[in-house]
Amino acid sequence: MKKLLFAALAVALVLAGCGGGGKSDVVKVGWLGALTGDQAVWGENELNTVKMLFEEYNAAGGIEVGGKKYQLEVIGYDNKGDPQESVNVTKRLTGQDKVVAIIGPNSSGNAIPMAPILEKAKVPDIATVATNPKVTVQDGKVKPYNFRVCFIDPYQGAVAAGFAYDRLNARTAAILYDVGDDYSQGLREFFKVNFEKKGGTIVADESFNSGDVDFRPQLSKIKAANPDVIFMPYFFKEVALSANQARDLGIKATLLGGDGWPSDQLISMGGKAVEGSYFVNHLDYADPAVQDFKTRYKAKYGKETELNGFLAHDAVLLFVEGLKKAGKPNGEAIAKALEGIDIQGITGRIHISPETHNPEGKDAAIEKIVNGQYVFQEKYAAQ
Amino acid sequence: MAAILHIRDLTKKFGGLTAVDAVSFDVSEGGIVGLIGPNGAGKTTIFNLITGVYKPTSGSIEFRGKSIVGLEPFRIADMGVTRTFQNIRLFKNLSVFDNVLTACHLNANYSFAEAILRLPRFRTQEKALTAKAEDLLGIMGLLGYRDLIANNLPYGLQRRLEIVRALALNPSLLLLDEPAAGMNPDETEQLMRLIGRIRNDFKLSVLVIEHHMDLIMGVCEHIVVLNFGEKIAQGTADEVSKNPQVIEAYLGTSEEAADA
Amino acid sequence: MVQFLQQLINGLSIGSVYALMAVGYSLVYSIMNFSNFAHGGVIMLGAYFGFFSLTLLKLPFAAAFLLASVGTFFVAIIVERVAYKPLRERRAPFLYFIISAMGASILLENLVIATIGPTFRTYPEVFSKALIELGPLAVGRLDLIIFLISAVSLTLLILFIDKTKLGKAIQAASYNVKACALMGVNTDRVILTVFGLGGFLAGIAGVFFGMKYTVYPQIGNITTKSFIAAVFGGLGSLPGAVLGSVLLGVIETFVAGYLSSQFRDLIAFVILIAVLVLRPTGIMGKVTEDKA
Amino acid sequence: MDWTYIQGILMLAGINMIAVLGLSLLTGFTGLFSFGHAGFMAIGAYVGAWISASPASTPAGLGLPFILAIVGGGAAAGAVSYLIGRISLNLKGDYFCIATLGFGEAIRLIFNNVNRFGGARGWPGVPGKSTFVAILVADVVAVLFLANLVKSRHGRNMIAVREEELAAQIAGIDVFKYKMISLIISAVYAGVAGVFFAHYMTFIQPKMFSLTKSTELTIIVIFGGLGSISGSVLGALVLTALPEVLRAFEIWRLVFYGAAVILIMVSRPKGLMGGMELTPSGIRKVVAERNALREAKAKLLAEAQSGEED
Repeated sequence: MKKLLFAALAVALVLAGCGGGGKSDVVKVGWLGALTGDQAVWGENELNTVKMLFEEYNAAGGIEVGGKKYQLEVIGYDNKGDPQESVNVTKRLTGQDKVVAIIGPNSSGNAIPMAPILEKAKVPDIATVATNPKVTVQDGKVKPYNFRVCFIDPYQGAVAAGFAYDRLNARTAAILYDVGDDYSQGLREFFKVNFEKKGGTIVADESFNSGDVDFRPQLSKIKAANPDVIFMPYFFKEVALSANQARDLGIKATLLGGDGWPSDQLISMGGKAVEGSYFVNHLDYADPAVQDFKTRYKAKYGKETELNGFLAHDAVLLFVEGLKKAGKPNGEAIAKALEGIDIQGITGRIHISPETHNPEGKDAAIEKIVNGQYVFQEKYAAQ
Repeated sequence: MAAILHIRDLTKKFGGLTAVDAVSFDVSEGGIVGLIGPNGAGKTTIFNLITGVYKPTSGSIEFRGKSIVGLEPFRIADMGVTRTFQNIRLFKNLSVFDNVLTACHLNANYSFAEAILRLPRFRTQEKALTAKAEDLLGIMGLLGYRDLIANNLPYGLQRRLEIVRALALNPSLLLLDEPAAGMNPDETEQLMRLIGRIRNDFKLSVLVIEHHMDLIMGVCEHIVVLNFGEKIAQGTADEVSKNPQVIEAYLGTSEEAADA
Repeated sequence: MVQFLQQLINGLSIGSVYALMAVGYSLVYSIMNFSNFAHGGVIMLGAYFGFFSLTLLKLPFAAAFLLASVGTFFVAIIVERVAYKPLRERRAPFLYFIISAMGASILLENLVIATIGPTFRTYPEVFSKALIELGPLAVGRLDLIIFLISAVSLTLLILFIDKTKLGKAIQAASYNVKACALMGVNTDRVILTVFGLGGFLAGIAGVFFGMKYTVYPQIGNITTKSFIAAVFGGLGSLPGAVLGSVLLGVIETFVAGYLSSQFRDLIAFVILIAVLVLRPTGIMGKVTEDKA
Repeated sequence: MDWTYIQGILMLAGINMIAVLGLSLLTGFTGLFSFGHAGFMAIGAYVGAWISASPASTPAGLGLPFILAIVGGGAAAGAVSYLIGRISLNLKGDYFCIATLGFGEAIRLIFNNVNRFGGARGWPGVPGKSTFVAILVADVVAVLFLANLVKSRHGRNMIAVREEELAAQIAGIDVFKYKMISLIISAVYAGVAGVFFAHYMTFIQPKMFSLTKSTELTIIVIFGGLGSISGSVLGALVLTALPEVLRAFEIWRLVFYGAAVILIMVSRPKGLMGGMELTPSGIRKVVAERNALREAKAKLLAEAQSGEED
């Protein structure tokens, strides 16, 4: 039994090792993200996007780098949304598959532990929606091989707080957040700080645990505090459930959220409960710049792209630009080249700051849900 | 002779049921005492009370003049009271040798650190333990089964192994709960002789529960008879067998047994 | 006062969901003396069965409800046959049952992810979501219906166990499976019945859960709570499971509502452990003194 | 084959192995079943990170040497396990399980709420001190310690508790004490594994130490075989590598994993090693047991035949 297992293990590892042959005119790019687990929808969407764009580049003859045409190949692995698996996958991509760059993952917890491996292997990573500041900067020092195309939590929190205070004229706010989720805790913290700085009051600060489905105890407490807005910095399933339950309890306050909201399912599940709510987004869905990508994606995969697809799209754009600028398919050169790049992505202008590796000054879009549609309100930049 | 075990007014109630009702008796130093009575008379309960498995509702149990009521079973065992079980409780997945070796642990006192670093005291004491375990197995005629997993041992030998395991603790009082259950007359006879020999060789006292009257009559110097939790008689084999209450209790049960 | 009553309603409504799940655990525990962690997976399948009966087959609610319960009835029996029966025959210790149950739970959850997909699905609106408002208090209609159907099915279950011959065999087996086998009770059939019943209840729980909170492959995880509730009430006791669930629901709600939502589960666990220290077999668990 | 990748998997397996060996003492040798050992790993990971992280980083640490982190992380987990044990070791079977489950979840909840340690957002910037050699040394020490413990009167007493609690009591074994010692040692192992894990990942988050992690450890112990140290070692290696091998199956891999767990339980319920040790003395023991069984059968058969002849 044991021998058999070992043999199987050895064979499988060897087979896996022989997988990628070394064709010289192909640039291999890694992707990692969740293909299983509750984040799988987004992972799949990102990987599909990268695949589609690479196919398009290749069909057009490839990318010219340093006077030579290269084809692009993506090697995508599932990390189950688990940091430990992200480490495994990163080691596999950099060590075994010898990719020149990695795109993803879609969560900060999965992106942060990749840093030492990337540094050792000298392979840059472009995160899609990892919004924790510590993905690219730790203790005031920028991590040389970590980049991203999205804005960060402090910014998003400041946008939400500023919008609530200045545009919605909210003076009291309640927060409901997922205490077990890093993204949710981050947004809650920065919303709270910024809203109070503006002069507003947080009248209730309640939490739930990842996996909870009933929020009425917390909402009843929030109802008693009677806030102008309720900030809900978590993902759409919980948003829909908590919004429904809030309305059931007779809470009339305006709901406000972050980039965990946008999804078709929010509308179908949330229905009337999320009507009139606002959320901070990375882009305006109605923006003419994104329509072409939306159509191409739908034509290829038969379904709408999620939010992650747009950011994966821009991550690919950024990578291709970096590759061209580097002049050779080499991780170290690409990392150098990415610093300071300034391109127009479909989610906005992406200017990678050499100090933070973040797309500095990227506007956030505020959307409102009206008649079951996302209606763009304004580009809002926090001061 | 002085009493090694001194029981007075021992009572145990389970909810509304009185399993043992104000029972008193002694086991004399070096004596073999039989505890008999129909099913449900409270015999095993008394064993459980003596060994600390149950806490008595009231009454006293003194071992060598010291109360052992309320002590945990392992402390009572440590003091020198040990037992076997009616439904055998061996360390089933361990070998015959390991069963005995485990129970020998009171003969060693090396510490955790000494064990983990394999220090000299560990080595010498372990050697001594092995020797003792093999000795005991030899005396009881089980050495031939040294490496057999206890569960694979024939039933009669399992009972014998349980006795060996008890002896490994160097007890001064041994409680045997139906040691002859499931044995044929031949084996019972062997066991009878064995119990006598153990008493003499190991210099201990024995309290034995048994249904086999041959065994009881043959080996016990003193007999205590229980019925419905109460002591109804005590004395020598002769005295007890002539006691009308005892005869009635036994006849009664045999009728009930026939009904069932 | 209003908030107190509203929180009490919230707690009871959460508790009644736990109860439907916990009873299935307790039922199996009473016979097999192990915690059937695959129960969560069966509940999850029940939610999916109900969902597809309503959306794909377009069945009326009652039929969908029945189909889901019958479906999980068979799933539970299959799980028993595949994952537990061989262990039973080998008289494996309870650890093995639990591990096998975990395997089944991992298998069921990921099978659904692989075949149906990881996305959440919303039940079509069967009952109007309108609220029953008692002054400032709000009671969900769905909550009320769930509460009533749970009460009816639990009563039927208790009647079944008390009044029928098979039920009595189950009761007897819950005291001593071996003795029952010796006395000619077909324990295999009793065990199958218990799993089937547990599965049937899982179907009911799954459909209600789905209606209330949507359907997704990780529903099974929430059953950790109902497992705790079952332990709280005393494993193996059906009324205990119900009581434990309601208490857990109410305690959680009040802790979140009045003390701290951040530490809600922590405080709930502390209370659980305190109960276990004071009553080592839960509130209504069968107390057995280890017989020598 | 690339060494960094394989080394990474081996390091993870080595870290898991430490925790699994500890749990093996508790579950495999003492017969107690825990759902909370990820909690002890979390304590080890956080205390270890706190001891070794630089005072200049956020969250700030003490900047002490790695070896102190290992000692501190292990000791902290052991100390907490003592408190848990005092409360819950008297509970039986599933009730003890649920108490450990509650404890494991409680630890995670606490770390989620402690902002000093980064809360749910985690603790980045833990120094990457878990080298391959360090893990290898720790594994060797862990195995030797456990093997020597198990083959001593203390280890035998624990096994006796697993086999038959009441009989162990009657044999003069302080059951509670040995359960407690077993729990503490297993928690120290888990704590040390947590320290290595934190310094391997360089980033820790409370959700890494979930119930799933606890059950994974238990599954490895059972897969390897209760009461076998070699089984735990092999189990940790095989089951840590298995998901990587199954990576090719993508979404189906956890389905296979679940099916494999059931299959192992059903077809080989004693696990990979079934209480056997892969050492010369372990093999000799098994051979001796087999021979003894054969001899005993022969003896009984002979007796039965001679009985018939009479």
